[in-house]
Amino acid sequence: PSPADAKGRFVFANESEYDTLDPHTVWDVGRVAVRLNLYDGLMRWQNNPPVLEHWLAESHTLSPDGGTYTFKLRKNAKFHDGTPVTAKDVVYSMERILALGKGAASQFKKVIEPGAAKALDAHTVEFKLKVPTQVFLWLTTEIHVVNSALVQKNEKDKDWGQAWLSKNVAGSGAFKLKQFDPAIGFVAERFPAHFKGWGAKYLDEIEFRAVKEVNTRVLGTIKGDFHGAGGYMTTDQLNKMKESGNVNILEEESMRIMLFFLHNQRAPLNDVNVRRAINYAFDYDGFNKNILGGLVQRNPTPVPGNLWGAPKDVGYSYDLDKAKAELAKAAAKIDRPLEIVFLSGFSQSEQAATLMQNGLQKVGIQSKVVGNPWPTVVDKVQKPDTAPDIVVYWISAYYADPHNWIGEMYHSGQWGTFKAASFYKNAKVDELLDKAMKSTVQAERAKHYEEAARIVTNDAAGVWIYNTKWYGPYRKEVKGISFSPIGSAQEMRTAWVE
Amino acid sequence: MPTVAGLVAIVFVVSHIIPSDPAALVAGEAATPEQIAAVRKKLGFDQPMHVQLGAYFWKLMQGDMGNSLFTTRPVWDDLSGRLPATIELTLAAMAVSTLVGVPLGVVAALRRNTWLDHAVRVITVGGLAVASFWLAILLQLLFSMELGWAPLNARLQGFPPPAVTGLLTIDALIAGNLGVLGKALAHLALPTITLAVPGLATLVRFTRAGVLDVLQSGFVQYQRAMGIPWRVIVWKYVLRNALVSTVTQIGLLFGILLAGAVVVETVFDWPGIGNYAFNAIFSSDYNAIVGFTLWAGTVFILVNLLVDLAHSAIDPREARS
Amino acid sequence: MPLDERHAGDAAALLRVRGLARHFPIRNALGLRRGSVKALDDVSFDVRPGETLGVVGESGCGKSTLGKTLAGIHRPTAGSVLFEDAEIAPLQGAARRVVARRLQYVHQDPGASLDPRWTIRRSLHEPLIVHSGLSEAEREQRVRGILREVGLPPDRLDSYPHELSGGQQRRVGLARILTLQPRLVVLDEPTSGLDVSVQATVLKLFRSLQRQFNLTYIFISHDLAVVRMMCDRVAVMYLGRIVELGPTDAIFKDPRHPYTRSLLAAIPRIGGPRVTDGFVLEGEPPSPGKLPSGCRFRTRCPNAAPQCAEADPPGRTVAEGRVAACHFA
Amino acid sequence: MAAADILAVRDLAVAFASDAGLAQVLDRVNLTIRRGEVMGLVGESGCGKSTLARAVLGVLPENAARIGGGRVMFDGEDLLRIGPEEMSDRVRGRRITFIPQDPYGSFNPLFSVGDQVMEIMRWKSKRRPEGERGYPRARRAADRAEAIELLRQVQIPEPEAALSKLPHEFSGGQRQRLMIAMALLPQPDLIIADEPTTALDVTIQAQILRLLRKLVKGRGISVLFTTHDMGTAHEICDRITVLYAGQEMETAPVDAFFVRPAHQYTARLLDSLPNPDREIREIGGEIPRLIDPPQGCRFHPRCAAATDICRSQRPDERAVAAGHVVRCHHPHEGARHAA
Amino acid sequence: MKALVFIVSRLYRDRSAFLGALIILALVVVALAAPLLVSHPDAAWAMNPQVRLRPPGGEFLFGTDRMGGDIYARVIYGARITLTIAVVAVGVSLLIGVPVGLVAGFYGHWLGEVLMRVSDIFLAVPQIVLAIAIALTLGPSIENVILALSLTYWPWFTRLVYAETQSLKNEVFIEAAMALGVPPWRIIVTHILPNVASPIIVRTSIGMGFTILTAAALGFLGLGAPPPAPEWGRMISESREHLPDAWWYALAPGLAIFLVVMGFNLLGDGLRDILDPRIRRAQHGRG
Ligand SMILES: Nc1ncnc2c1ncn2[C@@H]1O[C@H](COP(=O)(O)OP(=O)(O)OP(=O)(O)O)[C@@H](O)[C@H]1O
Ligand SMILES: Nc1ncnc2c1ncn2[C@@H]1O[C@H](COP(=O)(O)OP(=O)(O)OP(=O)(O)O)[C@@H](O)[C@H]1O
Ligand SMILES: [Mg+2]
Ligand SMILES: [Mg+2]
Repeated sequence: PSPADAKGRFVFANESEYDTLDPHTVWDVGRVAVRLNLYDGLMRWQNNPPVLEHWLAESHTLSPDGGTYTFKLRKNAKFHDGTPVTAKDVVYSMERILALGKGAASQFKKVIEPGAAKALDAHTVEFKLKVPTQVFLWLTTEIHVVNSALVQKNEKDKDWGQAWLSKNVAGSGAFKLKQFDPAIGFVAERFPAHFKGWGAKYLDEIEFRAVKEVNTRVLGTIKGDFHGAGGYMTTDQLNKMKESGNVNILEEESMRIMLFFLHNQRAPLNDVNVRRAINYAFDYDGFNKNILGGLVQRNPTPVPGNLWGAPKDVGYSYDLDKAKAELAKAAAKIDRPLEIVFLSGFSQSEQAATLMQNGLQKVGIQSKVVGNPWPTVVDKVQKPDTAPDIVVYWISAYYADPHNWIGEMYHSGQWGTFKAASFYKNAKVDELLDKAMKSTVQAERAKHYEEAARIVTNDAAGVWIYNTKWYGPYRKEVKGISFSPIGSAQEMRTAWVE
Repeated sequence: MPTVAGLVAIVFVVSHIIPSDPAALVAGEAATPEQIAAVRKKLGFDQPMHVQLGAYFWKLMQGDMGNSLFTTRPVWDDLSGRLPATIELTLAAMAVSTLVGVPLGVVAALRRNTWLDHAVRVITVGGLAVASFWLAILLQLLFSMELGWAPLNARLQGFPPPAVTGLLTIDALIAGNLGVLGKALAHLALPTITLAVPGLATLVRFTRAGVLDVLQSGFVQYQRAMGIPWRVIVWKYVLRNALVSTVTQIGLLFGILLAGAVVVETVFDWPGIGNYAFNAIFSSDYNAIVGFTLWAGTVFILVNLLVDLAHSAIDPREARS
Repeated sequence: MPLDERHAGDAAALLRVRGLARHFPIRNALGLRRGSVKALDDVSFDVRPGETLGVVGESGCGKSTLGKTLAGIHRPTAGSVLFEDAEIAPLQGAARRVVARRLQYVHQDPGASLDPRWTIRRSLHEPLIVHSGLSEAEREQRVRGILREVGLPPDRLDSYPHELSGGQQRRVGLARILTLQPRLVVLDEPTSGLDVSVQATVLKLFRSLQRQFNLTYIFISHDLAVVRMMCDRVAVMYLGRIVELGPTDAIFKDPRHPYTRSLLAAIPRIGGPRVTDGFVLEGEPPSPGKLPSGCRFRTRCPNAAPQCAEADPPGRTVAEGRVAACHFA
Repeated sequence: MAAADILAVRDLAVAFASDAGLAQVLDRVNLTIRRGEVMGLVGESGCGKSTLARAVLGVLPENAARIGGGRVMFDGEDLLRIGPEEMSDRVRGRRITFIPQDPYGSFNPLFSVGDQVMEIMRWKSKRRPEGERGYPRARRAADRAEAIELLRQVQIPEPEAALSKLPHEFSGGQRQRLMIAMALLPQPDLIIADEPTTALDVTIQAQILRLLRKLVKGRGISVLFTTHDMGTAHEICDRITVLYAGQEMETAPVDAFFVRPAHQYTARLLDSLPNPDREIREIGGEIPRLIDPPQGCRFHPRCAAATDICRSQRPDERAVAAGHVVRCHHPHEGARHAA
Repeated sequence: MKALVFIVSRLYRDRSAFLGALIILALVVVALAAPLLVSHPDAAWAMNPQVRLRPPGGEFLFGTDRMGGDIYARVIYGARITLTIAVVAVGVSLLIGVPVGLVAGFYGHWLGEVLMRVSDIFLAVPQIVLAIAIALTLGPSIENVILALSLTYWPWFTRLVYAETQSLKNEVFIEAAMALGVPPWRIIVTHILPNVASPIIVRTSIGMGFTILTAAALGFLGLGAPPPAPEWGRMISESREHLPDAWWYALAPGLAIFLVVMGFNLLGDGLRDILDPRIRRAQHGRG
């Protein structure tokens, strides 16, 4: 009997391993199921388009200067061991994130310092920011609250319980850990006392397993070994699952964009005509429609098309004549092969790079394709000297605000992070982005972002290819899946198996 | 042991000049350069290489291989957690290679230049020429995707029986869980075959050559001249002599299998140390890379010690000198 | 007073060997030294110009080691070797190689001393290339001359060693050494493995070459009959020692050392009664790694007395030109 | 074949196939061994001594050797007509045993001497009933006792302990003694000893020869003893047959062989032995290639007395004295005088 | 020359070795004549996403890959890469390994010890593991694959040459040359080297096969020549995402690897039989 046979039990085949259960040391999609199901944050993104909802926090206030956030906690939230979730746990969790310096910490550190979080009473927490910013509110989703007493009991050598929490859970999430093996995955059972309460139908047990091979995920889902599967799949694979009659493919707009970063500071790419030529030389349809089988949406600007703040009617198309014309206008001479870096192990990124090379070849630009593992890429793009000419990867939704994309990618103050690998600098754009961040009125912000995006696009700062569509294969008997681009539908609280 | 130390030193140096920055990885995806620099200092990456190496050896002597930069757990734990998977796979492959390869080699030698010998030769030449990852794909295509007889990959779907030895098949037997045993075997089948093929081919060749060699020797001629039955000569006397060189080969085979494991485990997503090493390399995870090499080197050397023991079991001359 | 053999000797000697020793380390499985094989232990003798000195003894007694140590293939552990009045024992490298020209060692199977991949011509030219400044044509002339002397047709020059018979290979091996015009040649078991008929041919060749080139031979052999026929004097070795040394006739007629006696007794005498019906030396020589105390031969000696276990008998002059190492000789 | 003969080889021809062609290694060879005698088979390297010995044992290499005719009459039975299974089971190791040349290589280094001795007893002991498969305890014990007794007779020190030792723990001489014991254990009628002392030193060789001769004579066993060493042959043999290039040349009692050789070849061979009393005499010429051997008497290209008939016709057997047979058209002077 | 004629004539007699030689000859011919064998010079690099993943037949003999490249053309051009890697890597290994083995084997003092220890270290760990580490350190490219393979393969030659040299050193003819007063370097160059040539040749042939397999494995793991280079291992790796539907994707490159490696192995085996000094010595006997 397959493990999925048991009623009320849900098995998910994840593309990557759950090598740690610590919610504070990672901030990725691969291990999001741990954070969404076993832990709760102060806030949580829900639905699509995503809305920031109060979660462990009941409400929050912002000081008039925009520098102090005060959260009121719910009173009914309990950890898995029955102790109530209190303000000191929140403070501990914040301090822990900052102390460990991993996962979302790098973002937190830009806005808050250790010791800036205070428990005003058992259910009130105050955060004093370094600088007034809205980014903090979006980040509060990552303040997964851990049971401070329990963790402190298991601390070793002042490690903030790191060793223990990598294998154990001290959370309040909707599911409670039953079994964990870093090489296999985890099993968790329903936590009946979860503060959100439960609907009429629910899952008794969830199992998230690492199944790295896409074919196994496909076949296993068809056969019923799994109820759902993650990871990128090709049209063929999705079709095969659909044709089996057992699987529904959920389709959602997502907010993960793929683009080539062009090194705006290095000749010949510092010439806007050259950059435009490159933009005209990429076969967008060939890639999006043929190679990816139309599973993605053309996204010609640095803001996901399904988010506010994305300008319409701008961008480039595949046109070799225009590319040649731009090259003719260019002042810079292309006297060396350009280096196109892709992420080794990610075949889409590799295919995009080779297709780019193919296009460049056709307009007479020589290039060589190089694969680098992600850590190498992160390392290289920190400095303008080492950053590659062209590099292709994705920018995912860490939070659903244009700042996540255009703000962090093209503001010159952001140089040194992997999102700003273009080393783009334009005073006007900097100004617009700063204005957008100061404002709290969405319509106004949208206007600034749109304008900035137009300029960036016109400057051909990068080559924007697509915005991901999310396809979730789920067995027909699975119901109640709720999707948010941040979390990829791995929050199982609302789901059930018929 | 000096070999292992030298090995660690070489791999340490090689892995530490990888031009990517693990500090960046540790610091997190959106870390600022200052944060990364701090991490680098904390991990000692700013020190000269020989200082880092010395520190590593110092910790190693205290039984500390450092933490994996990627999984954040101690490399020792990571490796020991994954070792059983590799051991199970390698042992299975070794068993298949030996149990099939040795008799095949003997028979081929005895039936020299017959169709059987030629058939065996085709198998061995082919077995040594086939790329394991390609063979793996062919096997997956045929047995998993087409026929559906064996799982595509992984070690077991779901959680294993309570760990006693860490070898799933054995643990399942101990737990009396035949269902899991069957599944574990099914998962084991394709990677084992893939991994065993080159080793099997090597063993067949060596056994065949060894038996032919021994058949030429004076004592075989003597026993034949004394009218000892041929079957007794072959299966009692010749085989043991041929095994002396074959056993050495089995020891070397372990190296082949370990090397194969890196590729085969990657293809079959087998949660062993080969797979771990591959991922570690891709994430520039120094401690994990060096740790793996150290383990592989040590295991390899240990196995060769075992081989020496086996040698003295077969060859009493060694035991008495 | 007995004459101390170490300091006396023939003033005209071509080669003077004193206290020569060569030990080989015995190593255990870990490569650590566990002891040593005294393959050659305190050996002294002289070789006169133009003579043939026979060296006989059982397998493993150190005959080859003696030859190879003299020829510089092994470095002596101790002792002195005066060749043409020059000390050569401590020489090494290039300095030693110069001596090689005049003092040559012929392996038991000279055919095997030819590189199997080289033509005979190339092998014969090699020593001349190394040791002489002769032009190619001059070398060729010299080579052809020598080849004639050893009785091989020049058309053999383009053959490979495996294309020659055993006897022919030995001729080539000798020719190769003779191109250098040595004074002293150590012949190590030069007839072992040969059929009697071939052996006769080879021995004859040695004789004629000796006359022709005025050679001095050290003739190592375990075949007493051959030694008796070829040698002027004989040294009998037992476990790394010379136990008896003297003129061939004298030794064969009147062996003084019990080992020599046993050895001679064991040789079949064709046409007479079976020697094995008479006296037979019992036991086997001990391993050279584990020598008995005192006299090395006492474990097999028919005359062994208690004093033999205590003192190792030194070589003594027992008659005119004869030395024996036995308490009772 | 006379009743007094245990073995009579008649016109045996053996050839070996090789890359270069078919080598005529034995050319219609005749050889007779009487009951209880030690028959020496001498000749130079490559003349076919081992081949003849192996042909008698029926262990010629199957893939290369071709038997071109003749008979090997053993105790009235033609061994060439017996199938390989039966030969192995009934004759080899039981009625005809073997002492090899190389006592070092003929022991399996991985098994104790006892294992290897008892393996022979298990299959070849006189106590073994026809077709017995197992090895009953009682017989094993009796066989073992017998083996120990024999080891004592071949002067192996502490024979019981010796059985559990490994071959390499024995010296060469001791190993050859063990081989002799193993050849004697089945109480055979004939022992074939192929150069059993070549690998040994003179003093050891003398010990072995004496021992072997004593034991076989005491038991009345016949021996075919091959050697290329005339001295050895002289020591051990009652009669000698000399082989040249695959043809037997002369057979004579040991004294007559050395004192009054009748064949040109034998005489020249003995002449070439080292002798301090006279100059070295060589035979001259070389041993012929067996792939394309000389017609007639194979010695004729090297024979001073050769005439046309020698070149065309192989001489018949000719008795020059009692038990002294020669195959030569022009027997040696000395022999004729004596005859 | 004589030796070459001998080898060729013997090869001709050994059917399987002859087959191996033919395969390798075919590989060389394909590699050299690649431009003549494909429809147009860029066929191996052309990408037409519109015709991606077409099964074999018609226009595309072996089908097309995920970028719409012609697998046939890519396999043909892949032969060039494979041959280059194998020849250069094994060549470099020879250049390092043989002299080191000769020196260590002949002199055998501390220098030899040290050299052998170093090569032992390389041999203690599976080649592919070290090769992966090195290839990754240097970044994926053909040159680096070659470098990684050379750096890890030379100890095999060292070991072999070392062992052969050591046993040759005890051969009578080497001892004899020493006794003749021939200087050591001359002995190494004129006697030892030619006599270790046979095992080196055999090892080279087998090493080619082995190197091709390892290089393909590196390519498979994404550490080989970067895309769009038509590298066989990489092509197989690409195919995995498209199985089982695009069953043809891995077929041609896999078969190509298989055949070529088999060719080298067969040839190596054949050469071993022909050149093995033991066998030869036995054939020629003592005299
Ligand atoms: N290179 C070596 N290393 C170690 N031991 C050696 C070496 N050469 C010789 N011996 C030992 O030294 C002793 C004398 O050997 P040597 O070869 O001189 O004897 P031999 O008298 O020539 O014997 P044979 O008649 O067998 O040739 C033997 O015990 C031998 O094992
Ligand atoms: N298996 C074989 N294949 C081919 N030729 C063989 C084989 N065995 C022996 N010969 C040849 O047969 C001839 C006789 O060999 P045999 O061994 O009988 O000689 P032998 O008299 O015993 O010589 P030795 O004294 O060297 O032992 C030789 O020329 C030998 O080369
Ligand atoms: Mg010697
Ligand atoms: Mg023989």
